Amino acid sequence: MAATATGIHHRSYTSELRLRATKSEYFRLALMLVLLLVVPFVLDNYWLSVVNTICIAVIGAVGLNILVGYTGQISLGQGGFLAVGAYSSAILSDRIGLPTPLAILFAVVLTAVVGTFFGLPGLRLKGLYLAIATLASQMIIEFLIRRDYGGWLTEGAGYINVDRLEIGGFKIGGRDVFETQWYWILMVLAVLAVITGRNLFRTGLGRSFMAVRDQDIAAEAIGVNLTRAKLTAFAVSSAFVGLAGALTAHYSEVISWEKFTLDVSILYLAMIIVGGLGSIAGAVYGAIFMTLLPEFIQEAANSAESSLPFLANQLPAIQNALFGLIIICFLIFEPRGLDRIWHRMKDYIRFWPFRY
Amino acid sequence: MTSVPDTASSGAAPAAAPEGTMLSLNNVEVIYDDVILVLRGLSLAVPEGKIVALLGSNGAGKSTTLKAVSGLLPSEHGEVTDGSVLFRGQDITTMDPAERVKQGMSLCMEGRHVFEHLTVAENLVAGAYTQPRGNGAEDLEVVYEFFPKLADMRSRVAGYLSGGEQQMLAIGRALMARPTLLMLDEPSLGLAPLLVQEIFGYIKRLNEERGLTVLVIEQNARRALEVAHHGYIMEQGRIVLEGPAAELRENPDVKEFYLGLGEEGGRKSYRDVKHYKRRKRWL
Amino acid sequence: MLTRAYQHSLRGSHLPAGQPLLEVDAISLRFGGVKALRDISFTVTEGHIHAVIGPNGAGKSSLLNCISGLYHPQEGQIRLHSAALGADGTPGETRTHTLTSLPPYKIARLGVARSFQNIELFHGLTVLENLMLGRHIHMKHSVLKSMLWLGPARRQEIAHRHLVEEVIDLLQLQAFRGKPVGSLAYGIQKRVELGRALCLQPALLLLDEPMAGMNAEEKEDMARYILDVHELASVSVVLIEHDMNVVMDISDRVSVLDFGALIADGTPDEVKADPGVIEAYLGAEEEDAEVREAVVKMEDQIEEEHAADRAAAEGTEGGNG
Amino acid sequence: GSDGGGGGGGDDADSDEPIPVGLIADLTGATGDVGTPYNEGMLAYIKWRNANGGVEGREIDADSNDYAYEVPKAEQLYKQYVNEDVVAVQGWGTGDTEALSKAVANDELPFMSGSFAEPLTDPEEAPYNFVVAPTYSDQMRVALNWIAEDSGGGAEVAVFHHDSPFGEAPVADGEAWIEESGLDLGYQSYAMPAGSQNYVGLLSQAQSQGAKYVVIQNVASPAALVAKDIAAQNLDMTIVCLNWCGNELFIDTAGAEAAEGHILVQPFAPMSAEKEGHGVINEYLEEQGTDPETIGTSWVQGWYVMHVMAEGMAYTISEGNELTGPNLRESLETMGAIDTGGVIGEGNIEFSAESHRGSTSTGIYQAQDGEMVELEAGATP
Amino acid sequence: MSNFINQLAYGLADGSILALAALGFVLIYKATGVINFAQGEFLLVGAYMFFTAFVIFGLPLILAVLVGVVVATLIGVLVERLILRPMIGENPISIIMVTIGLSALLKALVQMFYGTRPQSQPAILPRGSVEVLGATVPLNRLVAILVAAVVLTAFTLFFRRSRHGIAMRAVADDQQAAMTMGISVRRIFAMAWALAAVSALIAGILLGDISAVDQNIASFGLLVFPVVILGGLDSVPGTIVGGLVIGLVQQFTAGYWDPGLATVVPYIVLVLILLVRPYGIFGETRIERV
Ligand SMILES: Nc1ncnc2c1ncn2[C@@H]1O[C@H](COP(=O)(O)OP(=O)(O)OP(=O)(O)O)[C@@H](O)[C@H]1O
Ligand SMILES: Nc1ncnc2c1ncn2[C@@H]1O[C@H](COP(=O)(O)OP(=O)(O)OP(=O)(O)O)[C@@H](O)[C@H]1O
Ligand SMILES: [Mg+2]
Ligand SMILES: [Mg+2]
Repeated sequence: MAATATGIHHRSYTSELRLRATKSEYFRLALMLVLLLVVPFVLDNYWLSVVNTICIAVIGAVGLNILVGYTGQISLGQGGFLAVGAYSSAILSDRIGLPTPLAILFAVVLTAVVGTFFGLPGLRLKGLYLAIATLASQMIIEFLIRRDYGGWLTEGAGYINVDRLEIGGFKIGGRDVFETQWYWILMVLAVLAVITGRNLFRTGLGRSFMAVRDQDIAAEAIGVNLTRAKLTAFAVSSAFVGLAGALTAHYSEVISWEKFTLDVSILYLAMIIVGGLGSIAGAVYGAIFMTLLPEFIQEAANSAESSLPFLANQLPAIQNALFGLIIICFLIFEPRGLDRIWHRMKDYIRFWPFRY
Repeated sequence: MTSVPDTASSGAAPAAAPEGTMLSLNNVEVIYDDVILVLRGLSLAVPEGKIVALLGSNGAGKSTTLKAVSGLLPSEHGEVTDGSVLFRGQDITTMDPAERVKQGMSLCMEGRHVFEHLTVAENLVAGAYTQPRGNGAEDLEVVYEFFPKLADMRSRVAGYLSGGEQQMLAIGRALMARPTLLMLDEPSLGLAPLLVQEIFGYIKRLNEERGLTVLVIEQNARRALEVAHHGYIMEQGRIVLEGPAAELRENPDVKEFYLGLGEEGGRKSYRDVKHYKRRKRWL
Repeated sequence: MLTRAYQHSLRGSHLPAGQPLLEVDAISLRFGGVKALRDISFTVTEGHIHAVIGPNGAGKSSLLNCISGLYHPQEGQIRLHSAALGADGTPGETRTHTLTSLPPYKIARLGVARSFQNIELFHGLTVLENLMLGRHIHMKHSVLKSMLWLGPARRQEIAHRHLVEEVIDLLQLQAFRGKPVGSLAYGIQKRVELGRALCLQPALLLLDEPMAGMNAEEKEDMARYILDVHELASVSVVLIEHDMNVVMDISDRVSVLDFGALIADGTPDEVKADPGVIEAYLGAEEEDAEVREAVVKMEDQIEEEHAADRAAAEGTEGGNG
Repeated sequence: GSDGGGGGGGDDADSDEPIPVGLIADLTGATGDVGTPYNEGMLAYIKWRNANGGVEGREIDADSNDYAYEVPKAEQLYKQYVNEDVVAVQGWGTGDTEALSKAVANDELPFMSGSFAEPLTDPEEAPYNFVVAPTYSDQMRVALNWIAEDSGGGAEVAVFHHDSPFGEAPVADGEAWIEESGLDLGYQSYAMPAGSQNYVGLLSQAQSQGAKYVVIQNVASPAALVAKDIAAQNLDMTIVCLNWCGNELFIDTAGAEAAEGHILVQPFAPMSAEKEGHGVINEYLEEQGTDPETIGTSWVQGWYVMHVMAEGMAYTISEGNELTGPNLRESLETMGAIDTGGVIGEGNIEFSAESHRGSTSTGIYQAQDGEMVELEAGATP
Repeated sequence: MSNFINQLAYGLADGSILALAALGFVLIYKATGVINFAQGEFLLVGAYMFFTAFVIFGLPLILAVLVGVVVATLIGVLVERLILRPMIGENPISIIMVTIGLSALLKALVQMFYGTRPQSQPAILPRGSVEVLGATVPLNRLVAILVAAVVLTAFTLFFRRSRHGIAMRAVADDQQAAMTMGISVRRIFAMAWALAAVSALIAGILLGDISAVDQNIASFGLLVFPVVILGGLDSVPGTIVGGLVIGLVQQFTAGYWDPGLATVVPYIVLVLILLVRPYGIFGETRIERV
């Protein structure tokens, strides 16, 4: 029985297939909901902007995890795909004049198409060879938007200013309400991304992705069309990433090539690894962790500055060193990420006080 | 025959191993992933110059026992949390696995584990890593002599060999280290009957001619108990039965569950087994 | 005989028993200089358990790989026959598919399911998920519906769950349903692999050493599972196995390979007596004289024990479905 | 950030609160070699100013953080500063300046940076950006004028530029300038691949073009590599470095020998040029016990960019206005010239409501014996 | 013609240094299956170690190189011991991430001690140039090619001749099985990292001399990827071929085409090659048989 460990007996498949079963799970859900609802009322604009950044990162990380964590196709091209989403949505809405939601939708589709195209090498390449091939897609896309041949992207400016978001007559307001209004949009989208991501992996399609990851020969032998599964994974993943990119464009209101460098690809990879590969919840934890970590390090550095003034000159380097060190230590401590830590904690509490 | 009751084995630890014991495990407890308790106070002894068979159903912890002896547990998130492993009287519970090989023990792992990208010859050379160069060439010939098939395939890439060919290679490779204690984890897995017969013959020969001590895990209990001097039977991480091989062969439970024989010692046709048997447990 | 009534048939073929199901026609397979298969021909009959035996490296697994499309023989053809199900439930028009020109996943879609010599399960997934993956070819996979979950996707999951649960029942995997397969004992994994293949509702089941690494008792279980599948669902099976007792006991026909060539093909008794086979493979191994004698006694004893266990099992196991 | 120590005697009617300013600096990123001294110069100026009466008696409270040349991080920092109610922001690179130009307009926060791109001078485009030095384009124009004069006409010019909008910023304007002012110069541009270990490929292309002059719009390290390659190839070419490579780092990295004779267009006078405006810096350095020799051009840049902003603040307060972003912007546009003692170009920085171009004049230097030697003090296009 | 020779010489020199940098990368991959994203930072650290010994401590050249080698070895071993060993047996992606963390750490450490300003270091390779078929080929590039050739040959021989070569490959294939052969996985790992650090040190010294001792050296590390993929992730001869190909392709792109393209052309070449040979030119095919 799926849930023997928790001592639950399901009376129907419907109930077993539910994501949540126990009281405590429902309790946690309720707690989460309340948390999400009160956030804009307790945080100031700055921290709200951090939360908004996290929401976008969640969408992108869920997308990347679909590809890397669930389908086993390592991608270093995240930055490039974010750029495709961001540029296409910005151009479609501001220059071509499509209504923004439609522009975002098109951007999502376009990114899925581009992602699928760059996924083609994945049909022949395995593992790290594929990872490096996606690195090539990152470099090529980055080059194209940086070079901006003939100003086809930015009309020579090198960057694109994006108009303030307007959806069917509703326009995001000024400084005071900007973050709050964006929060509602981004939070809802992030939650939707998480839910659809979760759903995907309780159905046959998602399972076939995981089958490709675990044992591609056996997957073929049970009738999974590898080509289709891999390309679908690239498309679905890129669609999420494209959404994150488009939202980046409209939320930050200006885009330039420097926002979509390899560092961004690596940051996203860090999110899903630190969060937990092959886990939607992991992508969420990772997005939160990797966004907050520099904030906390900076806070710590700022408070250290007054107490240790002689370190002042070294602080930026120390912050970077600390960042590297924390990632290393974290992965040594738990290579399988935050999601795993969370499960271990739950197990520990469940079995307490027994050790086994 | 000595039948060890379940609690007694985890109770008092045999203090010092008797004279002539090459390997002994005392009350060994192994945990995987900090939570999965697999060996629950296991004790066994392998006398010098003898062949010992370790039998038990799937998941009893046989392979885990060998991993504990050869020090492979840490690489699988496993850990010996209690008890000790003594090799020639020396405590090796926490010794580096490579060091153990230098001390003279050699393990042929379950599931073959050949070096896929190396050729057959390179696999064998890797097996002689701890040996001075001179020995390698000599031993190579011995192995080829025993497995002529390997000699034909010496420059083939091991990963493409058939299952049984890989098994031969794995056994040959283990011998290249010139062990004094050879541990074999299901050596007959996937081997054709003729070859199984030969391998056990060879084990016996090595034992008789060179005094090699052997600890063998085997599902083909009949074969194993034929060549072994002594046998242990494991269930759920404990030794539940032990004794001289000849005695074990006569034990009705062993007959039924490991030899596939009835009380009377006859084998029945698989076609005639009408029902799944509920496994009889000693525990 | 088991009496339990199954809702679903695990058999994916509608050919009448006794018809040729799979024809291996003069195939040869080479890897560089290695001749893995040389001009092999034989026919698998619908409703048979067809064993393939031979020394190590004889080409048995390669043969299976050719059938399931993972290897492509340089010469020869492999043909699979299928029959459409007529309106009245009787076999209709037959069709022939040339497997040698199809990719593996299409062959799987024709109902050729298999297990592997070195268990190839999806180790990150649970038993249930592995088995559900066996249903892959019977399910529809729409991205949007999957992500939305409500409605069609969920109904489909539940519909296929019913058959999977039957397989779980049949193979007695109830206790492992939610466990990740990676952490299961070897024997159970083998059983899950069989289950995954069964969930495909195979027309032809290919098993590569399903009993390797098992003790006598587990082998008996496994043999029984295979026979059940065969007897209850009339699934045709191609079986590779080194344990001669198993092969001789349960197979209808045996093909023997040596050095890539077919050296014998016939009923178990014919093959067993073939001097070429004895020399190449079996060795002069005398059957235990006592074996057959004990059979009758065993049966009674087991019958009793089983009845008792069943009673006990019913008390502890709460199935859900 | 620098914490405001003791309070100075405030004579302002409204407030004697410290003035919060946000600094976005590259200390550890790709341009950390110049970003660090630039930031240090700014912080030094603030320290000096606070110690010397502050801005009309009010201290400047700077929050300075590293963004490692990563634009998303710069945006994050900017939001943090907005939240801290800063009245102005000092940025750094082209990327962050572009990324923030719209936000600072929305939030009405005057913004200066080390990016001197032409579009930033247009208040229509970027109403809150102020470009303190002559733009890259103006520097390019000055460079081309100088080349035309030095060669006596008829020379070929190769422009080597960083392969990005930053690098390309002055390229088209340069070409237009040749046309416009009827200079007799050939002109061709080449993108410099990042991370290259030699520029012999570009040089050979420049050679086939017949170029005797190479204008470089890039940072010091790659420019120095070009100088080394020219020396190794015994080519007869003169480099004209604009702004970010027109500094002592270029000379040090290339080595005095390879740098000899090359031209540096640098709007901010280095300490060695001994302008009047260096006096305060020398005073300050003496107090701190720092050797002026170790002070680079970027440090001086930082100091005087901060100076311009501080003067704007002082003017706002002295006019009796509340120190807010819009008021600061208005002050900068209307206050008239800000004197830099000859350090920036010919010395005066002046903005207007029509143009946020602070100056069009720049110094021209030549590398001689490892030093920057002034050829011309206030060259204008 | 002379121009061509010139480009060739520069391309080969860059290519040889790339091959050296890639060598360390391949050694680590070969023995431990780890993709080392910190390879660029290894070059950086190498260059600064040598700078410290040579300029700051004023040691004679040979001694400075030796000190550099010792320190590099030490760093390699330490990195293995403290960071990679606890990760043995983990998912390769997690290990990649650890090396990314390591790269951030190493770079930050260099910044802490040396700042971000380029350091001036007196020339160590001869500065003049020789005329070859009308081309002015600088001596320092020729020496760089020579040094790289010697080091690469030495490494190749070491792996051919010594049983460490086989042991290394065995470890890469199956760590557990290697342990049962008495091969000390830890020692092999430490050796791989130490050798990688040493080859990075040599590449770093060469790079520092021909360009500058500054942070940009680290970005050279990224080019290692096209190099190793081209040659095959696990092939020592492959690094040489890959290094030279990438070096020349870049050089000729810059010399005869659009110089800006030189940054992406390696990646385009890489994708093209992978489409024809999915495991690079000399890479080992992953064995998948069932
Ligand atoms: N690395 C591991 N992590 C977690 N659990 C493990 C691990 N290895 C083995 N186990 C568990 O330990 C138990 C004993 O495993 P072991 O492999 O020792 O059994 P065995 O007696 O060798 O069985 P078999 O006959 O199938 O080889 C099994 O239940 C198995 O699931
Ligand atoms: N992909 C491959 N590449 C090269 N050689 C192969 C490949 N697959 C199989 N072979 C070779 O073909 C021969 C037949 O192998 P196969 O696996 O079919 O044998 P088998 O009969 O299944 O043996 P076993 O009983 O040992 O599993 C062997 O010699 C093997 O080395
Ligand atoms: Mg085992
Ligand atoms: Mg086989």
